[in-house]
Amino acid sequence: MPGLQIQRRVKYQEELDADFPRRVADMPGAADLNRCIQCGTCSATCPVSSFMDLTPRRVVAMTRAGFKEEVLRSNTIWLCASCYSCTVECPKGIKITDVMYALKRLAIQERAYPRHFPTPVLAREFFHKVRQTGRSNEGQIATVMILKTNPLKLLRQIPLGLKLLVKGRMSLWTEKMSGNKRQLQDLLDYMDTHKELR
Amino acid sequence: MSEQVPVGQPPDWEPRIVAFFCNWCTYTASDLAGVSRMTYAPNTRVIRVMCSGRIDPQFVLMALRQGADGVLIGGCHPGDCHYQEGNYKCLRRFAMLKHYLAAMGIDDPRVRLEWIAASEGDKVQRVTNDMVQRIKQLGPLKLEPVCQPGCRAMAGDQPSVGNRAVAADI
Amino acid sequence: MRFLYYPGCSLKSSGRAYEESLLAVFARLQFPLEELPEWNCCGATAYMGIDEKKAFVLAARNLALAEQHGDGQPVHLVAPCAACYLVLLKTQKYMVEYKPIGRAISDALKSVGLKYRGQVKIRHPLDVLIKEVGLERIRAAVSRPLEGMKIACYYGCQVVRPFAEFDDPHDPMSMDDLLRACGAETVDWPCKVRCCGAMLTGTVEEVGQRRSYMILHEAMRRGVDAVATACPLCQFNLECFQGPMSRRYRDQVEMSVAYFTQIVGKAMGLDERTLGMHRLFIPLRQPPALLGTSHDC
Amino acid sequence: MSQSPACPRIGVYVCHCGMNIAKQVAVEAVTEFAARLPGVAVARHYKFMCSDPGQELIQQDIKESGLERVVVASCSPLLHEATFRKACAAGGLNPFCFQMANIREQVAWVTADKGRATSKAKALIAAAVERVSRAQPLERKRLAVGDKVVIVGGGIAGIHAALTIADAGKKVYLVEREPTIGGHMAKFDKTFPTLDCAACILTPKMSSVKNHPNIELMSYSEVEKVEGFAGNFKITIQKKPRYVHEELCVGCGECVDACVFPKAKFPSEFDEGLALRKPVYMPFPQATPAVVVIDPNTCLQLTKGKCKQKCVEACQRGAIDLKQEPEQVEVEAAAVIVATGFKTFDPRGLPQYGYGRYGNVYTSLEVERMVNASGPTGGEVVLKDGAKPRSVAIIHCVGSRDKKTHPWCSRVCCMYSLKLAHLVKERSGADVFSFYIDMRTPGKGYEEFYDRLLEEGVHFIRGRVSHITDWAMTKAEEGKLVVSAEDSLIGVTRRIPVDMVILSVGLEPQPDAQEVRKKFNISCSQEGWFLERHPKLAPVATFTDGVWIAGACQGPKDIPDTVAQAGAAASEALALIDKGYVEIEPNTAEVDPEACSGCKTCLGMCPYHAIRRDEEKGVAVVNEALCKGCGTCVAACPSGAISQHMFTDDEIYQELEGILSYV
Repeated sequence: MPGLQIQRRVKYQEELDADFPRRVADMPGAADLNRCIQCGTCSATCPVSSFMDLTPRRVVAMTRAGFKEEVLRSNTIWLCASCYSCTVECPKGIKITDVMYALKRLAIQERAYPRHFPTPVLAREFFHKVRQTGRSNEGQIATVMILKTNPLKLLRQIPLGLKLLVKGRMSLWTEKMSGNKRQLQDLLDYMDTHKELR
Repeated sequence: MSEQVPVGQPPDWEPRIVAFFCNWCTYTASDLAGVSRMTYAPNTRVIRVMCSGRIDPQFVLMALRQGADGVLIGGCHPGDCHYQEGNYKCLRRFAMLKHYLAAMGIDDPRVRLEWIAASEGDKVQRVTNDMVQRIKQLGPLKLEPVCQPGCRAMAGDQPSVGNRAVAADI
Repeated sequence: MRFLYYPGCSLKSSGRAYEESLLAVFARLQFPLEELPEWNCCGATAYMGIDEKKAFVLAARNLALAEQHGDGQPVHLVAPCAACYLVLLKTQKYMVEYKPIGRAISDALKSVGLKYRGQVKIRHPLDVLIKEVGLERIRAAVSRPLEGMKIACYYGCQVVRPFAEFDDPHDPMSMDDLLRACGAETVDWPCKVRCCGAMLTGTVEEVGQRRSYMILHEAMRRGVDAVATACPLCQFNLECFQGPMSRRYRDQVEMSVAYFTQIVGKAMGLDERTLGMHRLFIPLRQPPALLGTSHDC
Repeated sequence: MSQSPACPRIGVYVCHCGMNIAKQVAVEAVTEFAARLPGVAVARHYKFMCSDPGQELIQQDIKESGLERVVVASCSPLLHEATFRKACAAGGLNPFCFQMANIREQVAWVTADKGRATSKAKALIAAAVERVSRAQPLERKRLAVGDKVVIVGGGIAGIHAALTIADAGKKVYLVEREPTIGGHMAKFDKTFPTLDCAACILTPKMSSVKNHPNIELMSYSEVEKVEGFAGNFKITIQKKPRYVHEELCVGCGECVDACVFPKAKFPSEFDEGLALRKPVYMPFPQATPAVVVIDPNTCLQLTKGKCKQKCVEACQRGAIDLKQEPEQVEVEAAAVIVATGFKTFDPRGLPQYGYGRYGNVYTSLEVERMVNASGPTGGEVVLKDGAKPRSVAIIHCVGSRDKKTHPWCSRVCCMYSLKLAHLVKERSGADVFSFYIDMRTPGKGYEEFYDRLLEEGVHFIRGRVSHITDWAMTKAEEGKLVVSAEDSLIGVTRRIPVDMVILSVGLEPQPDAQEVRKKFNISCSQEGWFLERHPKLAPVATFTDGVWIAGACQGPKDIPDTVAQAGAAASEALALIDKGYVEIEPNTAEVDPEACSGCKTCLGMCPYHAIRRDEEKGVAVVNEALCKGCGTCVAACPSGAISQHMFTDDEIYQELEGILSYV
């Protein structure tokens, strides 16, 4: 008979990051984190919680307790589709969607996201495009994103892309913002050079 | 928002605010703030009256004359007066007083009327902090003060000018 | 009152039919929408993940530009895309609610000579149609009532929650009221505000597609002719993956998914091309009673 | 110490209040400061001034050091002013030669910085010292009180209070706005945790009320106006027309049978709309008084003015009078007990739970009627189609613990949900799933009841339900109501298909609580519950003397707590009556006839008509018995002729000077 699979599940207090909950709570919208009563409404209303390794309720509990590693490496924060159901339903008024955003940003800062995971790449591509043209181009961004994360998948998407092209729903060139593009770039540059604003 | 100290103001200056609170609503509310341990700026000093209707505009003038940098009046919400309508009387006098203060060049935020119900401990906290903040931005009220901290004679101190006579002139 | 129109990037590409039909319907109602000149991308959801303040600043630039058109009066900015609508509202709200954000945005705007005072009212077209135009005027403009047409109104996530105030976040009715005014029957179904999978369709395909599939499945079960949407991403997710979905879930999925503005336009007798009907992958299914009349307009 | 002979000798006592004050305020430094204030002869600090030794300290100093004025710096005067006034009096000093400085609630407890707390305490003490030097000895007036009590609300609280007072030999007017007394309790089948039959314990009390010689039951009536003050209230009560002469009706029901509506067709209020009634009806079989009532909104004669009036014909005693008009009655009362109860939360405010959309989603109160043997289904738990449910979900905290509805815990829902779980299981044999956030069973025998339910096999799921839907994902879910919640102890979202959902709705204030509180001049908490004078020490008293509150109008509570409060309120009212008098604070206004110009400005100021003009002398005169001591006339008098005892201009100016001159 094969041996039992056993795993040590104790968590020592010194393994936790006491500063983590404060860092999260300092971000906009995440301040009410500590009011959570663990009722689970967020998880129950979440359309994708069934795919999450940690339900949103557990993410809140673990964030509050300082389980930084586990939280930042969970797939939960990347599966959040920003549907805002949890935020609307939370009986304590916790803006859980904003908490998820805060955790996403921390995960990117700490490079704690899964390799080849498309969302951070998507966001970066999006940012470059907007800086260049003032607008985004879904088709191009999606193409680059797939190329960078899962090139094989691109082949499967070709029929869809062609169909969109034919229907005039995707263009190979990006419509550029008219007029003062410089102003927009200055604005974004200002945000980059004034890190204290972030 | 500038948080700089206005020119000519001592850096550690703290405004002194006299608060006239009615016994039934606002005084009770400030007790509630205490019971609920809601900390707030300690710049207000409360004088309890039975009803905001008792507050004679002269009390306010006298407080300013005596060295207060601001005066806060607290009464029951309209319709909630323990004495039916004392707060309405207060409101009428307050409106008149405001004109007078404006004519005297006293900045508007220095004298404030707030309706605070017995259950609104948090409002005492909010209003007090806000008022202290605003008056700090205005700086000290530069009426020639009759009373300043320590101006009154205490046993063992040098006797000071009899300010009571001056106060009575107003 | 001035009503400016903020298309957002999607309405210029995948959601082109939304723009075409929206402008046509508003023109027919003699309620012209002027496009906000020099607008830029709103910052959208994906951006918030990397740098929220930058996303806010992008949105705030649009608000500041719109405000300039008001000459001191409040300006209405109509944002049809759900994501744009949400980001603009969120920016407006958080600028006030979170002082550090408000300050950062103001400082950044100031650096390029802009200023935002909070004088823009951000509106969704559904809100404008119900509250400003009014159902009476809409009813009067209907020349070909959609009798016999059964529609499931799909509001999606970000139109009615969490910031919007024009409709109920759990059981919105504005689109239902609108389409009923056009003579259609709308069904009470439980998916009105359940998520379509949003960005996940592109990132974690199996999760995203399952969401869309479940919604379409329920729509088919309720026996509707079409699903009406108010968001370019919802429309894309629900319409463009029906083939892969059918294969993945071994269930033949076929359902018309059109913008509510296309359906309203139909009732007003506007022609197919004006409404961007040719851009749909699956033609708008119509009951036989209506088919006969669609040629002569 | 140089002291003018006019300046009275003052004693100052600074209280530590254990650590409550001493932790934040440097009491020694404050005492030292106080000792040097003008007129201060003695300054001490002590651990607990309100304790017996603390009070004795004051008494001793009055006697030994000849103190003429006393200042105690401690907590709020609203808490202990009476205590220290008594101590002064016991020491032989007039109790009004006393002043309190509030350095606990308004200093120690609200100031973060110790140094600044100490300074503020000094300023407040200086103010009290300056003010007390001008205090005048005063006498309290006594007024005789009556011996009747008005009780508003005929639920279990009002009923219990009424019987307690009536048994003590005092007259009670019990005012109830519904056609019958009994309140919410009358609707219940069983009570938790003992599963006593509610009717068995309540109906005898209801009939005692009806038959008690000292109780005048005024059902279908509402209080219109309250005048007067503790001991001497004058209360106007409006009797609504029930179109039936109460004294003639014997409740035989002939009129109900005779009504032109052949069948009952209007939702019965008592049965929460689950049963129907006619326009003329008896609310329920044990209704007290056992008298029918005619609903003016559905009676043909009363709405359309056209009906054969078969009911009038049918009544052999001629009790029906469709022309009855509202009637006003004025009664006198020494005390008032307000026991107006609560309302249950309307779950239409939470559309995600589908109440009103899905037929088999019920409120807990509806199910209370359903499980009641005399209820619309004879005690059977059935679905809309008449079938028995095979699975039932009970959802706790509907309209409770939720920022968007009511933030408070409604306190009774966990227990009544357990009770309903038991009854539903017993009556229908259904599987019961109970969704809770936290199971709150703090009460005698309550946790044991929870134990019992666990044993009975109810499925308890710790998780708040997010929504109820008919969106089926599996075959088993087809045609069912699907309840979604995260089973938070397992960490998995569960979807449970059930036939019936019971929403355990929370308790909220009555919709007209604001109007009612204004009538009785009492306060409300922010949520709308009536505010007690002190949450711990005066839980049934209000800020208006002579008015007490009892039961759920003060906040959610169960039957045992409600009855306990009703008993407390009754005994406090009895204490006032037995004492025989009330003492009036001597803070009344007085006109100086020399200074009064007779301008009559003050007359319009007084809401109590306590000032009249003596036409002969041409001056205003204050009637002390009517004056309530607000001081509005004082502030208005253009010639400064009116003063208010305890709050003279002199005293206030003095306090102002003290508050600003030292610190």
